Amino acid sequence: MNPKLTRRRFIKGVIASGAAATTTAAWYSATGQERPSGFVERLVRINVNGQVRNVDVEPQETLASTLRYKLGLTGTKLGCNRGECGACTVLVNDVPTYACSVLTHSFKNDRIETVEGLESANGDLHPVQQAFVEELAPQCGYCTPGQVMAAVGLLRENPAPTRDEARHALSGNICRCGSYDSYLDGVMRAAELIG
Amino acid sequence: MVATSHDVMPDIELYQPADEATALDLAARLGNEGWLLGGGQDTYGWLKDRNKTPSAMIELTQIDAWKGITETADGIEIGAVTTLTEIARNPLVQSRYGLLAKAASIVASPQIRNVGTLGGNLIQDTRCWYYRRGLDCYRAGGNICYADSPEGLNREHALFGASRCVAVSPSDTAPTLVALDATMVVASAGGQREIPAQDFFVGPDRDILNMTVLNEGEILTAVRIPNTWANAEFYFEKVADRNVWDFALVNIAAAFKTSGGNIEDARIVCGAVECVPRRLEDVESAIRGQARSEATGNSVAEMATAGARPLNYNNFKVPLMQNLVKRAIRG
Amino acid sequence: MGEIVRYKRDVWGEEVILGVSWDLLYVVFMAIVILLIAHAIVMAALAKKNLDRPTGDGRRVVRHESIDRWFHWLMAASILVLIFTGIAPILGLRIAWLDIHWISGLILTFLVIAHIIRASFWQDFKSMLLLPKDFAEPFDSARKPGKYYFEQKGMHWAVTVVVLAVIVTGVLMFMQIDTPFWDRTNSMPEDQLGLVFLLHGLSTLALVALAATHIYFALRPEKIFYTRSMISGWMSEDELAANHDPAKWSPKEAD
Amino acid sequence: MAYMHIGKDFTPPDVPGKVTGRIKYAEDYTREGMVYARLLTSPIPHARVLDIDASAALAMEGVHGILTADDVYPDGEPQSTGLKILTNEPTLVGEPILALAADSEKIAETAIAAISVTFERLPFVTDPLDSLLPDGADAYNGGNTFVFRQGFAQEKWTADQVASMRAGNEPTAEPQQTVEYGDLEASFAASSYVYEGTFTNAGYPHMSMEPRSALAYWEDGKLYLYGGSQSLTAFADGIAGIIGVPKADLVFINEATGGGFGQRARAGSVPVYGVPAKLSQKINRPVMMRVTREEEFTIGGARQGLTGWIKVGFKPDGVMAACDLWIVSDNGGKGGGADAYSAADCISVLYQADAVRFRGTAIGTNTAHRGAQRGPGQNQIAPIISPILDVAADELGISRFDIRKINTPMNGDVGGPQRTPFTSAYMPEALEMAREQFGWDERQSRRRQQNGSKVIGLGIGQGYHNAGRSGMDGIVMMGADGRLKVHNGVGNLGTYSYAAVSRAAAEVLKMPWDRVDIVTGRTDLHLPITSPQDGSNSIFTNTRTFYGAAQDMLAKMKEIAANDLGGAPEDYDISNERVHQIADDSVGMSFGEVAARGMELGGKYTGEAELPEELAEWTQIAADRLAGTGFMGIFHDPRHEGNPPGFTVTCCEIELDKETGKFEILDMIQIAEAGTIMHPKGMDNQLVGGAVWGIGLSALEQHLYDPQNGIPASTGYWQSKVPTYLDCPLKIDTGWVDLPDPENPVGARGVGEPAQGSVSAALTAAITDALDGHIFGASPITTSMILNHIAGTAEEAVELAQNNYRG
Repeated sequence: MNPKLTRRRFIKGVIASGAAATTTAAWYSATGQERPSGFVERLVRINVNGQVRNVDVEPQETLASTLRYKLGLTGTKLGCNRGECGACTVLVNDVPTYACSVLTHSFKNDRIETVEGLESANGDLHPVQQAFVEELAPQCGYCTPGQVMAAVGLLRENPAPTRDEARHALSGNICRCGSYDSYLDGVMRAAELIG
Repeated sequence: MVATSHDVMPDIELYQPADEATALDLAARLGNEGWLLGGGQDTYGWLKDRNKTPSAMIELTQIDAWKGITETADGIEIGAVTTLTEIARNPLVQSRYGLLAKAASIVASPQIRNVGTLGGNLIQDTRCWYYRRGLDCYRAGGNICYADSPEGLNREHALFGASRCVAVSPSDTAPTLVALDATMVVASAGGQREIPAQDFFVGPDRDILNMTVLNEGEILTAVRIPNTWANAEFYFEKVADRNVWDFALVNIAAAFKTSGGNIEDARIVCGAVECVPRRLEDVESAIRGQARSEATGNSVAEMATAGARPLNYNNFKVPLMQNLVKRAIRG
Repeated sequence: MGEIVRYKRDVWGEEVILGVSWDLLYVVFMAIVILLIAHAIVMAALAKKNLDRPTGDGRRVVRHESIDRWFHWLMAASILVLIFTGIAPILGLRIAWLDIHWISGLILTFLVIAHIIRASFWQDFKSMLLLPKDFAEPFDSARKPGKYYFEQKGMHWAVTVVVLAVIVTGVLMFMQIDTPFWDRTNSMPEDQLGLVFLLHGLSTLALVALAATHIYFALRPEKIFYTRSMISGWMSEDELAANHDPAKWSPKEAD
Repeated sequence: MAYMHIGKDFTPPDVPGKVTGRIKYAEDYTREGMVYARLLTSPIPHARVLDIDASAALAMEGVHGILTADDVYPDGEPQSTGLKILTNEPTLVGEPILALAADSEKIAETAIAAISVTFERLPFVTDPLDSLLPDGADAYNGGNTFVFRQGFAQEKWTADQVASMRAGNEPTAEPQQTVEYGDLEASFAASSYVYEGTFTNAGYPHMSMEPRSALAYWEDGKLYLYGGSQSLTAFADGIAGIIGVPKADLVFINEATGGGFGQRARAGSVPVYGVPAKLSQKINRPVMMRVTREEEFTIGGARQGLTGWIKVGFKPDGVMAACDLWIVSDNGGKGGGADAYSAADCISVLYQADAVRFRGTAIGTNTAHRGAQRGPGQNQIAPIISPILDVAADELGISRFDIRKINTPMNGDVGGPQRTPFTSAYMPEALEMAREQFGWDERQSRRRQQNGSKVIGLGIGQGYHNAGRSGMDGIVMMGADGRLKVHNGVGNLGTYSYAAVSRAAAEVLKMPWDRVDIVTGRTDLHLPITSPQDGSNSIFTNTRTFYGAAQDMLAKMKEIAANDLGGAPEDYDISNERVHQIADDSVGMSFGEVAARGMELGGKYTGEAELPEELAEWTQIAADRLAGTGFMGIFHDPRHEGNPPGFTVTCCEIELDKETGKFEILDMIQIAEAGTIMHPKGMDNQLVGGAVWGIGLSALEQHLYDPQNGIPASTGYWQSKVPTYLDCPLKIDTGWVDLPDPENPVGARGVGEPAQGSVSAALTAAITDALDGHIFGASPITTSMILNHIAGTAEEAVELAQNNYRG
């Protein structure tokens, strides 16, 4: 790289991400000011699938990163990492949420559920999972955990949805195989299993 | 040489102030280095791409004072970090300001609405794909527009108000708030100011780098909707390529007060045709006193797009906008 | 602060010039203010010697014809508008500046062209020529100038160069925006575009400095009669005799 | 025939893992000491790398090394189109130049930003017609087209020839390829209605949900590669060659694949798996390479865009007399396929035209990689030809159903320029079934009915793809426990075909499904070769091999029984997991006993002798390793005769709003004609999934490149407009003809591709119908195109431009 480059100021600024972690911290110490309150601590306790887990979470870490790479919960998939596909959908306090597009630190006091947490203690599948199996809802399966979580979220709120309500509730989940019809069959069957 | 597709969050600090004062103090201290974080749905992409490089995020969603929907003496006040889902489902909003409820209910996708905030939806940056790609165009502080050229892919771009930059307002809720004569409550360490919704947004002629008039250190804390248009006759429609996860090709938010079938007063605002929500004041005046009918709609359709300056690929927005105005007026 | 040139990445990620660093605006501004204040202080210290100023009373001669005064003031106005509209957004003022800027730019361009034509064929072009021998003038109090003294000529030609640079670059930039006359193209490569922006910016900085200096001298008490002459057209014979060499410049009498 | 398994629903073994998140995709694995690779990709559409300076990056803490094209190809890159592992001669934005491994992805990204690559910029082009201009840029180094066995070449037209095609005329240039049958001139002369016009098909991106991430490490000289693919052994077979590792030393682990629609079928389209493999070798650590969505767009493949001219003639009775097709294919930056030819083939098959001529030229552009993906050509032409049939029907006063019935392929017909006979073809039955179940006739009264600004459109369409191959190998094993192990290298791409075809073996041995294990997911489980799982072939191809392997095992069982219990093998039959005498079923052995006996006997019974000749090398390795470990049934499938077609028919009703350009699909039915149905729910999935793809093709999916700068615009799901739940009908009805194909032991054929084509055809026909028969000659037909058509505004700046809003 051009050695001059670092001296030049790009309009967006050259990002030296390795150093960026300490940028503001360094600024505060350099200017002798106290760091403002509200700064996050890295060691956090988060409640995932009913278990409280102690995790070292970087400030910028997405929930999907924490789940997949810190907690080994790889059922939560990254399809786009941009909130455009829904494969990473988890429940936060029963609300379907794109884990790729939220920060773990935002949910320190919340109840996070992933697809791994749905089965009952004796290993029975959740009715949504059971119904998805029976209806052969998944195709390639990559979007399935997200579809399952969106469906679970829906049925907790509305145990007897119409097919159209189900379609809207799951509409934040892309299935490139195009298994939408089968997933909706699955949601309707799950509602029957629950009901 | 940036020659890679970035995909992970770079190191950046996170502040989670729990009260207003701390947040405002942080915003003042960090200035442009502090990125105000609502639901983050227009944040993480920028950061992952390393196309915006603030050194800290200030998360506003932990501040309860800026959340929720409350009834006031003259209407309602919605905290800026209230989620779109909450707004769409709120009985008060649904019953009195159905226009906003409808708009909030069709933003992006359910999961995005579940965390996305009203403030974020209003302040979100434009979706011009050249700009989003991280190119150093005018809006990014550069000296060129890639979209406005004979071959530029500008199907989603502006019909009106372009000035070097031809990007459009992407928000679905912004036009409704302009139509409802809402006021934006903006706070900073120095105090608070209120800005009419219409003046909150800024075009490239006046500020090519920003979509709103928020200054460094200022935070949008609430939106106040007066009773003026409560329970009026509303019309909202969004036309996008896809019915989920898409931005409007054109959207329209309209409110009508009628008496005996005649329009006493109206607000008609279109999104995605200009860098700011475009209020059609000429049309509003022209239909005052007219019946809310197909004929009235047809009579003002061309007026709705007067002055439009289509680019190469967005000619269709002209008939689309005219049609939406017709539909809004005929109800 | 420190850089002169700002860089950006072109559409393919390579570094190109974006334009001048506007940090320089503050540098130039501060430098000019300091210089002019210093000048004012020095002049104030030497004030006694200059007490016997020529009077404006008495017979008057024509210094500037009406049309030239119009030219001057219109050019001055358009330059000031250009400077203001160009700099305001850099300072963070949210105004719709671009249309005013290019309209003023066009006006300035036409005025400059007209002035060049007029100066070349109808005015005493030689009176403004800066010749080698003129450089001795500031150091020789015995030498009196013709119509324009050395500093005036210097200012004129400096402004000329800078304004032409601003105009040429400005016209090139003008072609890069949508106007009522044409739709823009992306025909200029980004590196060349950056160069144009850089030159426009640098000449703007120079113009700001020159304009400030010019205004300062125009307002100096010992020079203000020149400003008056640019408004009313005349100067007194006393002022003429005190400052100019009639052999070199013999203006006609004013009405 | 009363089957035990075939035609019955079952739960494929991988489904529970999919709903619980337990099944692993490549990026879900970890390995001790694993480091993370990130790609540096070309920011420039066409360039040559002059210099790479990575010194600053390599000096960073946590950086383990880089891999460049020079490392991968020490003797120089292969001079051909096609993706490389890494390249110094990028021909599209986003093509991988180098990879860097670091302790974390974050460090890798930061380090990559510190690498300076000096490029020589070369001329680029995003539209094949532009490239054909005399001074048009060439996408590749050495030309704008690649001629098989010859190399790069330059194809140029005169400026007038290009302009004439853009203006809608028949191209007058010399095509690269011409295929013809019948008397075209006479057939057009006999036509009473002739349609002629140009068209465009946009390339549509593959965009599988799982990006092509991969993990690789080396252990004891063996490469362990974790990646997604559609075709387990066929893919492994290919990637071994690309990476340069002996087949015996490659272990490919691929339990599940997050979507494969063609681009994951063959290793040639995923050479990037070579990056972690080579990098891991170089730095001696396990390397995980996570591929981003944007990278998945640029190197993940897309269909070829087609720019064509079509002329179709119909006789007064509605018979398609002739079809003349001239197509310029957009091969993208890395070469494409034979889509254009397949388009002509499809018209010939589906409409049985008396005469067909195909002329085509394939031209590169500096845009995303093109290649295999759901319906090469057949599906692109579907939305073009279908509305033409409708307009012809209206002109000739024939019903739109009848014109399809008149021209339908059927048993005994031949199709395609090669005039290949069908193995069987029950398209008339499929058409009738769709007509009846959809209520096509009853709905005709609603045709073009107006309701305010909305108007009803009805559409019918057909889809076709050649759906079956042969010549592969099958292995089944059994141990003393009597469980049947189907050694299955088919690959798990989500169709569950791998499981459905295994049931052919269970069927032969009449074994309950819960006594059958499918051995798959990683190649060190010793799996036979299969055909790449693409082109709707899997069901046909692999039922043949597994059926054959099970028949081999059955024969061996009878031999052993006859040997031990007396009599001749022909005296034996099987039932209830026993081999027994036909005359006295008490005389027999359980399968477990037979298997144990076979293992005692060894030799051919355990694969140690008398293996079939012509086994593929890959199968040979598997068989060698399995030899002696169990009772073996093994089979090499001979070639089949004829063309086993996959057919679908779709009917749909839409309501199009003329004021917004939007439409809603009110009803849709998909009928399959794919021989005997192996797995109804699997079939249903293919039909509804294909429908979503058809909707994307006809109405939504974009492939956009900025023509001035060659940068991609449609890199994500949002910009490429992949259909969502709310863009599809609330319910898609499905059905199937279910008549057996004689060339397959269980009567089955495939169907994946046609399911998209027929929906695209029907939907485009419905849009055309709603707009009073306006033929757009395009896929997709977007909201803006509909609005422009209705308003009469100018549609596009450059006619027939590829990688643009129209095409």
